[in-house]
Amino acid sequence: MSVIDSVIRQPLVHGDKTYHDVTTDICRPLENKPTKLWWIGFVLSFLFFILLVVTLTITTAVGIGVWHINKTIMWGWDITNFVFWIGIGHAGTLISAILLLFRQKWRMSINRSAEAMTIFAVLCAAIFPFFHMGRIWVGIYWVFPIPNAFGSLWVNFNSPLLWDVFAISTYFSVSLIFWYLGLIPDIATVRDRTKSKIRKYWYNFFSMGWTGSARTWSRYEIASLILAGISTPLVLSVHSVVSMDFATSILPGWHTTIFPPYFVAGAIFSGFGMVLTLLLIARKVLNYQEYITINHLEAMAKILMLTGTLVGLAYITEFFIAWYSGVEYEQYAFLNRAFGPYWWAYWTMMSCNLIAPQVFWFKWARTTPWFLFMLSIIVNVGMWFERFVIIVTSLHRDYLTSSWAMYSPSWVEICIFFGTFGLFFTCFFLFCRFLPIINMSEVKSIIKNRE
Amino acid sequence: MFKNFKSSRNIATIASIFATTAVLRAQATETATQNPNLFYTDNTFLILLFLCLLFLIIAYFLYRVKSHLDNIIYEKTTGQSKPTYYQKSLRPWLQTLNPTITALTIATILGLITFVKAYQFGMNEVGVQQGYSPVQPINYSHKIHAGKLQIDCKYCHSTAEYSKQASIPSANTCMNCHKFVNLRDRYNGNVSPEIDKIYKAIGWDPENNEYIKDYKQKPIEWVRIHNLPDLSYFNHSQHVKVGKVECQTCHGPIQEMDKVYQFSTLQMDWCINCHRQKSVDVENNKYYEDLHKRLKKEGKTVYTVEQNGGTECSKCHY
Amino acid sequence: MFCFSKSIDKRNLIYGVFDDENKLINTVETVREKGIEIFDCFTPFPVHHLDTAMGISRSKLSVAAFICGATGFGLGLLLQFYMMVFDWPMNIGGKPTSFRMLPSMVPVVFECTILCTAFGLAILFFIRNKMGHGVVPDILDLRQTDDKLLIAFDSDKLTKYNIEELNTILKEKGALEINKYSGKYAVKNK
Amino acid sequence: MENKNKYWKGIEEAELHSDFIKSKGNEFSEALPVEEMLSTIDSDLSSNRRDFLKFFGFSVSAVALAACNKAPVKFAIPYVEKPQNVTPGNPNYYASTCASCTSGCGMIVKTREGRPIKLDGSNESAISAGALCAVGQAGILTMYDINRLANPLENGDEQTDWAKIDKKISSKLASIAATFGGIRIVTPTNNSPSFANAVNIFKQKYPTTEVITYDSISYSGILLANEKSFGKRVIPNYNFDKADVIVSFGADFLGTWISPVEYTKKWTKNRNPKNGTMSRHYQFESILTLTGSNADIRIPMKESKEGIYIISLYNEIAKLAGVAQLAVTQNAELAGNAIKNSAKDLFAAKGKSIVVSKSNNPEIQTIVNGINMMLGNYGTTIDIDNFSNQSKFVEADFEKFVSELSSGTVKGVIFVNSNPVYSYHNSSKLTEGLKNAELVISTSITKDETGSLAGFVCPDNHFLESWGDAEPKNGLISFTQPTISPVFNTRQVIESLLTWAGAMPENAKAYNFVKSTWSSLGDDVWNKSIHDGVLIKPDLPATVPSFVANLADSANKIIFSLPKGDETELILYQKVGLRDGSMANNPWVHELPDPISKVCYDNYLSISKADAEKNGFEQNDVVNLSVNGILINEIPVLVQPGQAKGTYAIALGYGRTQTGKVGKNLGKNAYPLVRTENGYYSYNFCGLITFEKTRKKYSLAQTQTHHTIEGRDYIREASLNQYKKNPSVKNDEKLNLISLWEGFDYTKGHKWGMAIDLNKCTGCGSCVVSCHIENNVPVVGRDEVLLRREMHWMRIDRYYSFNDDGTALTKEKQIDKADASVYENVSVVNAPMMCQHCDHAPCETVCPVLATTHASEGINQMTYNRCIGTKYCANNCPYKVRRFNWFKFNDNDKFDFHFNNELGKMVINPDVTVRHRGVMEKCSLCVQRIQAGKLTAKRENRKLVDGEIQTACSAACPSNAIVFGDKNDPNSEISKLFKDERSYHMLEEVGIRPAMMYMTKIRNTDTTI
Repeated sequence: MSVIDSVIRQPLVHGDKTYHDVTTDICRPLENKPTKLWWIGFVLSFLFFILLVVTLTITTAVGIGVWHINKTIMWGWDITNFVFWIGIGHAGTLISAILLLFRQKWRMSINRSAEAMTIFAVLCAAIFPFFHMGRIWVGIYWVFPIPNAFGSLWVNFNSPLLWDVFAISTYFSVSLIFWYLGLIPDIATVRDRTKSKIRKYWYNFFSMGWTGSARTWSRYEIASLILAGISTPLVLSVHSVVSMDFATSILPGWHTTIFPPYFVAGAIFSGFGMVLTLLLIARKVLNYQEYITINHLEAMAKILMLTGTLVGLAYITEFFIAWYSGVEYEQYAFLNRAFGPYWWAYWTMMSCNLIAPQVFWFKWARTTPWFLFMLSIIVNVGMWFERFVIIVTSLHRDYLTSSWAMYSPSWVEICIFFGTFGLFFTCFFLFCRFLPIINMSEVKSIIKNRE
Repeated sequence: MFKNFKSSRNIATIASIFATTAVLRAQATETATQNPNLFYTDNTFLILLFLCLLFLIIAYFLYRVKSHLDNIIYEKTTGQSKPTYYQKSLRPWLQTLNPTITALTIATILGLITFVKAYQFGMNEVGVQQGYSPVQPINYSHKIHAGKLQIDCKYCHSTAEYSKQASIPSANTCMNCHKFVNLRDRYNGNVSPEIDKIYKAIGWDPENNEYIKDYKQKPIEWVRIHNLPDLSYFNHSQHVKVGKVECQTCHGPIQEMDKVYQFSTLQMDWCINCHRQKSVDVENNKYYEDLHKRLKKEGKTVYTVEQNGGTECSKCHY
Repeated sequence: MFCFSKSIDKRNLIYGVFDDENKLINTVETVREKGIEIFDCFTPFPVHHLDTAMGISRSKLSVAAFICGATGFGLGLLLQFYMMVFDWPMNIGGKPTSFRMLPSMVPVVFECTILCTAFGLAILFFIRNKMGHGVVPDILDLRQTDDKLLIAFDSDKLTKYNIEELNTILKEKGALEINKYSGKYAVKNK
Repeated sequence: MENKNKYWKGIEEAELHSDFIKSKGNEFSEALPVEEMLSTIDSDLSSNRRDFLKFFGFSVSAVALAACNKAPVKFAIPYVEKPQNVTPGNPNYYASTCASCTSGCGMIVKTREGRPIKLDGSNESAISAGALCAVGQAGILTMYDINRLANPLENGDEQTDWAKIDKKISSKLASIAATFGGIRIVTPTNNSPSFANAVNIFKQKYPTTEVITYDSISYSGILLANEKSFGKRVIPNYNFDKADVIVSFGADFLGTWISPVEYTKKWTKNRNPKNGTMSRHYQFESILTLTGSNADIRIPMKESKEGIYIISLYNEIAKLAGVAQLAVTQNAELAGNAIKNSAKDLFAAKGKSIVVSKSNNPEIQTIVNGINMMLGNYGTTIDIDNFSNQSKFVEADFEKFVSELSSGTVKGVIFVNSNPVYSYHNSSKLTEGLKNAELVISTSITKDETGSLAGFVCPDNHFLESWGDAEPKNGLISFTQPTISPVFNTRQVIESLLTWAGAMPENAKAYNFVKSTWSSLGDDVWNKSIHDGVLIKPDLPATVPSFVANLADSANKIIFSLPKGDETELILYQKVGLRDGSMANNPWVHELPDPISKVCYDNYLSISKADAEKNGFEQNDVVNLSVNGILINEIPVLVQPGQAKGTYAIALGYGRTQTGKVGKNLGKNAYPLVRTENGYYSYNFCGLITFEKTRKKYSLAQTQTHHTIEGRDYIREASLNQYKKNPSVKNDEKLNLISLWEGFDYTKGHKWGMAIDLNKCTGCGSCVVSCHIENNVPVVGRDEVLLRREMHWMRIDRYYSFNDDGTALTKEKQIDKADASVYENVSVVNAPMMCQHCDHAPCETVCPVLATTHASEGINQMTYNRCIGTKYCANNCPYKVRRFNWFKFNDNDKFDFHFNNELGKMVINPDVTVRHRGVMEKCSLCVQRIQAGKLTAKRENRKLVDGEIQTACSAACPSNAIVFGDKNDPNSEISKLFKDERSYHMLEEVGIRPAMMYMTKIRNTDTTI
């Protein structure tokens, strides 16, 4: 019954770490004073966060008119950013849930930060559907089926936007539970190491009395497994539902049955891109090379290549189907994407998402951190453009040529977008400071490299 | 919320609005000066609140000083620091609690309260003026006119049958009777002060029983009680003439009201529920001729307003 | 009603400290063969097969989760049917207002199912483990959440012979230390 | 005065007051002298309904807290003495006459609680025949213009009162008359018998008085040509309805020429392919006009060549008729076979054809008369006996007046609602001349350029506040009655003139005076005439006049003055929205996109593609223009398809320097470019035109930036021949529409629908403005239009297709590749577009909060108060007809049009909610009118009659292109139209089942493109 050392596999954690080494390494950023680099990063992102608050206030106080969306293109950067962030928010739960189901142990060093990223990204994403509403002050509760004095006027369950409300709130809360459940043993570890009373109090508060009892662990494993089991279809469903915002509409370029799988693939792609960006920084800055090894990076690069190619396949399929359908509106919509006034967005998307990841066929590309970092940024840019292309280029030229129009963002829209990065990184910096960004208990279980 | 509307403060506010309007200035100023509560403005309330806070803070400081001194004495006498109330009795009790159950219970209670409050908010929203009964420029009693004297509602509210508004009667409608009725017998030979307000508005000389020539007439500014928001369209003739709804259905026992108040909530579910229950009289209106034939064929007898599309949004909102 | 003072007992525990999960599992198996009742094991990370070695039966959480999910599914369906079909059916773009609108109910039903499962599971998990915010844990040894694996025995339930036997077994199996813990311990894991 | 503990449901509810007329005078800005208004009660009127005091009537007033989110205490103020015929909540309708231009359309004024809120065409008047143009309808806002003069002015800006000013003016007039100094009353074409009467009384007192007619736009060519040809200086009555072939040389008779509503009505009567009455319309023109865009065959022509074209046409017809031709010394370039073809067609339709020309050259018009004479059109399509009085302006009189001013013989000038200082081409001469005058009076209702030079400004009443009459056609008297008592301290011109003439105050009252003018009618006829708005005398029998002009002489003169080379030329034209610029302060006409260029708010240099390429101009480039030494600086360029090569065009009416805040300094004034040629004003210039391209760019606010249909078939057109062969041409392919579900039952009750005939729609924009007014649509201004955020619920899509040797080019790529000359051969389709009220509406499905749902009567309902503004519905609308309230457009000083002041708000329709920011809005199919119509029928215990309910657009349409009705009524007009072979649903293939149908456009051309 005992656990056997593997003779085939490479160890997942390098540097012959003991259990205690793992604890000290991972708790180091929490227990030491924050570095200068942390402060700079934090203050910078907090400034951007303030920018977000200011611009959102302007939008709500003056009206959506401060954005430059118009009668033809009623969704612009707002929903582009929403889908972009939601897409990024897919990697975390996906890594922990699907890879857990597949018993992929290499996930263990990265899943914590990936999940945190998910939660922060969904937070950023949720800003947009709320603030793009003209009357947020009523919209924020009218979208929920609450009994009311309007003769009990309910909500429209036919609307994909309502599905979004349900999907995103579910995804956010389930991801939070999943993340928190994983955090409990590690919080307990930090609790038992800390001397400070205040810290002890709070870590104690959040550790919920964790002792590491074998019985608890046994239930914990089962709970994790079930949560992973339900999170997997949830992850797939969320972006499918988001894609239905477009797929169930009648707009040429949106009205596409391929959207749900295509969006999910895109979400995984962009999510992994973002995880890679963050981990490459964290690995360097926090000196975690031995936990987040080149093997991790390589595995992620492979996924990037796979999903990037899948997304590319979807792009080409769309074109084929548009041609094959024989619908002139459909055909025009796609030709217009590639050769219309927004051609630059389309080709940016194509080169970033389909062509760029093909370099991962080479091992050098997969194993060179600086190159990976560059590629991960390119993937993020490419995926933002994908959403822009889908939303804006479909809207700007649809059925009646009389209402064809162009769109460019106002400064408020641009500031909101960069502001959400502020929110995202503010959260992430706080997370790095107060919670272990690598799952200690799981890493400890794999450092002995056992089957 | 609006149930407080009757509070004197509001009356004072209304009165002060009157005071600024040119109409009925004299009467209104009288009301305002007679009402001692006019002094009690919103600012007074704030000042009182501030004073209360100030006293509380002073009291707290005094208490801290006292307990500090007590502590010193205790330490001097026993050599130990005095256990606080928390240490002495609160903590042992707290420790007996199961944190999870406690937390869950508190969360449940809070959740329930929030839910109930949210439900109440949802069901009432704000701005429901049910029971709103402001002071009117003339102490007109529906109880006397509609109840005791049995004047038909539509005698005064004459446009209810053919217009959107039921309309408040113009002063010359009042004069139809009050040329002759001035209750001198009850006021020692003087005209009743309330009736005199009509005379002042329209320019009637009760002494000579004639209209004053070139009199600058002033309308009577009644305070509107039923304030349906402008986003909903309500037409009296639709309900009174076509739907044959009694005035009392919505306005309540108006013939028993000395002072009119808002009887119904005027909320949307109130409208909707009535539309769901009331049926359309398709038989006696030629407008519905085709429909009536069809319903007869289908063997239907009841045809509610809802079935006629009466709960569709654009029936009221446009 | 929130008082569980009865379950807070003073306990005298003996525990062995290990630094390798294989040694711990070996110990557990040996001890159980001897018929000595193990109070509990404490590990900083999940040790596979430890639960089977200790003879802990599989938790019924999965069944509970299924029930939660089924409830969510039902609620989701009921919610939509009530609102869209029974209470106030409306003509929305010519879409049906009968059971035929089922396809458009799928996403929300699905999300409700997941939501209820996840919340139900998490709540039940915490309740079952008697975990909660602010619960003061009964830590035998601060290292138990860091790098050491503990096997604990309730010395009140052991005979003297058993204690001696235990000492030998633990030492034999590679325990770094054998310590005693005496203090309050909430009965949690029974 | 806030009630701190009273809350309202939301800020918008407190602000969504549609009846927010304040009850207190001091609520108005100081410029509104309510107290005076209250005191001027016309007690002699039989009813008091027009009284301003009464208009407060029952209106609900939010007294103190209009802009506060606390619930205001609302007052309900009943009438003291209720006027008999005003029922609060019900509209009243009065017949009157529109005076926004000189056409004299009869109109119906809709008032609510004593304030006019909507103008519609009157069925009684032969001119409007139930419709009113965009400008006429917008005229109502001119009355509620906050920039109107509130008091008479003295010495520029001093506000004074009537008694003082009358005294001063009377004494001055007397002293002028005493010294035999000339007094001139300058008025735009005035065909009012009472006015003439008043002037006569004035003349008796001041015998040196003369009336000078001055219009900004001259039609004197026709007047003088008719004088020359027939001895009658009149504009004839053009019966386009009787013409089977119409040839127009530049005359934009559907858009701006003389009496567009009347001509549109008549023109469309003969555009009906179904019963074979389908005229053929040739248009020779240089700029693409509204009429040209509706012509069957449009031939681009340089305007300077018009004379030679017309002579050629004469000769071609003469050839066919076997009559002597005119000698032509210069060979004409004949635009292919167009002249020959049109001559053939004209001759074939002898007596049932018509030739008109825009030219202001009497010689050219004489030839046109000769052609019509030769074709025997007089007495049939052209009626010179029942002539029109809509323009009487002859330049010579006014030129004489200007020189008299300069020479100092004229001492007193009264400008009656005319503004020559702005619109006279030699404005500086006039300005100098006015300095010689001792007395200058202006009666314009806002302070305009002329008014600012006048010593006294005696503001006239707006025509909705006036009594009056007009005789736009000989024998058709149209009456004006006030529908509100004067908003400001203004006085009708008639009253002013009579007062200055020393008439008794009682006689000087406009009502009494107008009535006394018509005292011969007797009370019964008078009352009926006022009720109907018109008094119709029987038409004289149309005779064929004898033609006396010397055609050869005219032809020689024309040929003599032809430009020698192929020089570029400049054309000045009127825009359909703004016309001559007198309504420059009316935001509605600015917001109405030009029917052709779709530009709002500006004028521009319109050039052809070929010229743009030649000069290196692009759209929105800014150029400095010099025409014969007159400079127009920084005017933006618009590349206009259809414009003849070598021609440049600028619209008149812009560049006002003295008007309200809306119209001030908008665009460039092109009037200085008007040229006098042989005594008449010429609106084209051929000669030295130089351009200087600046580096600046100026974006023109266009509501449509893509102009072709890209080969899509949602716009269908066919030639008449094709139609005759197969009436359902282009609609043959019937789609097999399947649904996954059983549909809803729409068979009980009503099912509303609309049929829009693309063949009839001229694109005039009347429906757009009508909808704008009826539904309280906000005006958003140029900046927002530039951002593509105009709020029009109803728009008219204008599509170009280009004819390249018989193949139609509609795709962007083909057109880009094609030669620039293809841009000249343009055909145009106008498609009114509003919410199609789809039964399977894609917008409804996607709204998360049920703010838009479907009614059992087939209306796609938009519930503003439920909307949370996700804008998803608008994205999912294939027609892009949903409009979003980007800002709070009412009570917002950023949108300083009419929604942000109390006076402007009086025009708001109280039956329609004013929308708050953040909500979606769209065409509601005028549900307020449907509900009102149904209710009336129910109340009167009767069935609904077809045509009883009209939407704002269908009521306004001068060409009857929009028909609204109940599809469930088998006998309704719409049921018949829906069965017509030409009817099709736009974008039917999307499967959304629209409730509207469009009808294929049929062009009466030999070939189709």
